[in-house]
Amino acid sequence: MPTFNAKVFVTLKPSILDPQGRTVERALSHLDHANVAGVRVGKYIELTLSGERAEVEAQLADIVENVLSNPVMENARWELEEAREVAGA
Amino acid sequence: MPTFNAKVFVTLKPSILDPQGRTVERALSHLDHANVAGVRVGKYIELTLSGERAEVEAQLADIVENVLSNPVMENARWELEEAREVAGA
Amino acid sequence: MTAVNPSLRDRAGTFGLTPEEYDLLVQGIGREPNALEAAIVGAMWSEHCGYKNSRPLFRAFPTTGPQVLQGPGENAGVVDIGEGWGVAFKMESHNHPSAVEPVQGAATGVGGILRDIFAMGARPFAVLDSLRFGNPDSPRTRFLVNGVVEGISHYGNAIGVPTVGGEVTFHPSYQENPLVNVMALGLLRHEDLAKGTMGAVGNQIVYVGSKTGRDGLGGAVFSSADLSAASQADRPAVQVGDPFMEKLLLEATLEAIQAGVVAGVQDMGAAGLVSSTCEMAYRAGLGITMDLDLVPTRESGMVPMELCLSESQERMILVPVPGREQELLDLLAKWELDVVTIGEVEAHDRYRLTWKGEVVCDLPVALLNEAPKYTREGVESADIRAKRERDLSGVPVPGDLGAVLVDLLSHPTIASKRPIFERYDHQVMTNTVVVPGAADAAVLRVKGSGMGVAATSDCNPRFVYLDPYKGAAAAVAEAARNLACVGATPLAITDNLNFGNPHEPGVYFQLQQAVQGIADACRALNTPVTGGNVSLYNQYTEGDHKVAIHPTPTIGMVGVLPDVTVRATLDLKAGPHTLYLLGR
Amino acid sequence: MKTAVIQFPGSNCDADALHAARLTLDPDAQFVWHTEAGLPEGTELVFLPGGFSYGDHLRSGAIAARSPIMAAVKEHAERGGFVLGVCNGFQVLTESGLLPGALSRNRDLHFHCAPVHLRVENHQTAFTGAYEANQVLEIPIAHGEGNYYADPETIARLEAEGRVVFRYMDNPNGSLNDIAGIINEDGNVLGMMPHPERAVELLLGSEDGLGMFESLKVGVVK
Ligand SMILES: Nc1ncnc2c1ncn2[C@@H]1O[C@H](COP(=O)(O)OP(=O)(O)O)[C@@H](O)[C@H]1O
Repeated sequence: MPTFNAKVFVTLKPSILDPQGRTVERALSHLDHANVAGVRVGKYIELTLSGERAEVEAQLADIVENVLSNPVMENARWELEEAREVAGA
Repeated sequence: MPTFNAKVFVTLKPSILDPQGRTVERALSHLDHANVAGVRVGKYIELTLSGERAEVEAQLADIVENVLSNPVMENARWELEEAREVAGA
Repeated sequence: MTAVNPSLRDRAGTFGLTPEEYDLLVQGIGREPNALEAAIVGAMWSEHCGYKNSRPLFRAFPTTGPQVLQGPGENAGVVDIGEGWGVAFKMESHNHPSAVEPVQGAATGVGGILRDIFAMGARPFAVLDSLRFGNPDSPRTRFLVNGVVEGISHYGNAIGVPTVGGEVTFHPSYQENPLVNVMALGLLRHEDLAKGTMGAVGNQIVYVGSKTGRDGLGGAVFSSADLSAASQADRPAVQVGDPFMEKLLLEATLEAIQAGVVAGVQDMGAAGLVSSTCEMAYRAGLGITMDLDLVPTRESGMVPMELCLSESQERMILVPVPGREQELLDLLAKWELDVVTIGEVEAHDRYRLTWKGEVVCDLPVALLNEAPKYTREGVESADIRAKRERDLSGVPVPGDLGAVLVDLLSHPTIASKRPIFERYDHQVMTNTVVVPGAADAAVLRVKGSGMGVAATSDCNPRFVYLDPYKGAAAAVAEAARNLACVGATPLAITDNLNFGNPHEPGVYFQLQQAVQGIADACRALNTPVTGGNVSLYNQYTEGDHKVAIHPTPTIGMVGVLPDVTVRATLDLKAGPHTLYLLGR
Repeated sequence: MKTAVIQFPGSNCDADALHAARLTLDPDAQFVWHTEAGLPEGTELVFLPGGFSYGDHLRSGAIAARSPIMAAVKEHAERGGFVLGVCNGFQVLTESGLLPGALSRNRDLHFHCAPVHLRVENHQTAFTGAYEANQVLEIPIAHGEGNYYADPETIARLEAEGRVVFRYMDNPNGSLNDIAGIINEDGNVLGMMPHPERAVELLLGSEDGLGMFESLKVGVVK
């Protein structure tokens, strides 16, 4: 059965205040990085799934939507890529 | 002066325990997603920087290494892309 | 046996042994050790596990009294508070890890001390943190304070044990070397008191908790030849804690102890699997054999050195009561923990480990546990003596004393610690009767009785620096006063001795004097020492040489209130009041 | 009032909730483990306690909301049974859709443990009947993610329908409209960040949480 590597990106919706991003931005400006703006901190999740591509895609969409992110305040997108046969890790 | 969008990915080093990833993985397997493995939860940070490309690249490398991640336990990589003139976001 | 390596003596230092200690080892076993054995001995004879510089001094401590249910030598001390209740308590440092990675360093400090408490069969019910940082204005200090507080808050809040007190002081001597001392208290019924022993011949040895990874092996102690191929970069010097896992481990361990199926229990702390099982075997006066292939691992390709010395968090060793092994395994499995029987207690005196069918370690249990002891010559630094003896009568009294007072009150060491203690859940478990800020000691009720338990941690390092004997005695006295001021009777202390390099005569002098000061004060106040922790080699660079931190013997003291409703706090109540000054 | 306190593996106010429930509502209140498929026969109140249900990895309450017992809690709520979610319990309720909105990290990113003042905005619910209109209570908070968010329409609806039950007098976390606690449309599911179970004994500083339990008790007898 093939194995897929998934990368999931979860970000706060643009209309929602991101206190973490703001804190980083403020810290950076104290450190003479005043040219940095628009810092937003989100989540980056890696996982592997085994199964047929179509099923795995449906499953991942479900996991991302229902577990890994909260649609009330977050957006999420994902990328899926088949793992090379010789898993080199 | 040009503006650049940067995306930064911070992940725990492979041999560091990732309690978040472990818990999410266990929860997924309880939710009938037993084919999911290797869950690792990291950070995904977006920011914009204005300046000349070479300077911005050096600056970003410094910020990523010294502010956005702790090299003792995390790996980080980044992508930089010039923002289109008409910032449409 | 694996091949003998004659050149090991030349690199004894990489195992934490001096060439002379290496010779002692060879003499003790009548042959050359292999690299694994040398590393195991090095870990067991380290200051942290073997107390080779400090133990001889400890003879001065009073350790007994009718209130002492368990004195030094176990995972934590235990005092009797009456009505069948006991309080287990201990303090431990996580200074070096916190300097490298403040959040995880401090968090795993909390995790470690909590395991010591529930390994005694006690339910942890309070944490106190005693913190020292450098110059309050430096960005590094701000980074460390924020990270350390974050780490303690993260771990303590999540596992649900209230952080009810502590102290925070700032002084430049801690600039490179912050101190993070964490004290924990637990409550137990006398009959549930558990011990770190292997029990009797035939007992099984059960590993429970998280899997073992390569955590805590990144320090400079080993040469890379002894570790597996994982690159140095991937071998983390930091350990990451998981309070969620610890909560499961806590509940599982207490349930097992209360079910009466545990003959012995100990947490895997510094030097991991080796120190816990070595100490348990020593207390039983027996030998053990364990199969390293059975240790649950988080990564592939781990070698014996890593399996033995990894400091992965949230792991324990349990020894089932004979005949009730299955009951214990079933009970632990319910909590979804990794549970494996990895060895057995045997009728000999050896510490034996096998790997891939071969014996890879075969050492006498006693030799591992009886580190060489060093008594050194302490000499007071002339410089410090001059400071102490300086004639202060010529120092002019400032004109505007009001301004001086404001200056003093605004120093971060003296100013309110509210921004820190509000980040700790100090009320979870609904026992906290006197909260941080309301007095200089915390008071917790004991549900199911009318009693209260009070706790405080204290030390004024400037005072200890100028006069280590009086300063350390004063720390004990301050702790006792803080307890008395909430209405508690002091019962016993735990200490955390944070000093510089003991090879320096000036530092050794401080250590010696401070221990004597603590001992004498404890005798006078009838508060025996039931446990403690030593952190040496805390120093900073000044010019081209190393200077010790201010000597910091932190005292943690526990007391009892027979009736928790009769207590005092420091706020002025609705007046009018008359104020009295007591003492000389 | 027959009370079930739900225990997730990382719950840590579970014992506190049970202690308070036994003191005020039901001497026989029981724990129910998260893997159970059903609630004990005759359960009238489900108490979702505070804590870090699954280490609060990912998002507070996210994983707990998908555990087996939550299906039973939802059914209980649909039948009109009472559900009280405190702190992490509130987060579980929003994550499981029993209450609208979401709770995100405190505005200053820090955990806060302190007594706060709340105003009772609606004293005509089953949970607040024992309070006076606009009564001010002192009840402790202890959370790092209590910053209530919902889209503007939802907020407007909550306000218009009197479903904002408690409001902070001095907002500690950045919650929209200073919201500290809300109730569902049917008035049987309430979520709040402050901890009423920590305020039922004077010995611990405040008894102001007692009214909630008294309200529930009286409501059932009625
Ligand atoms: N790190 C800390 N963690 C928790 N509580 C603390 C901490 N530091 C100080 N406190 C609390 O703040 C209050 C005042 O402490 P402190 O400023 O050390 O007073 P004092 O020096 O008079 O003993 C005490 O209740 C103490 O327990």
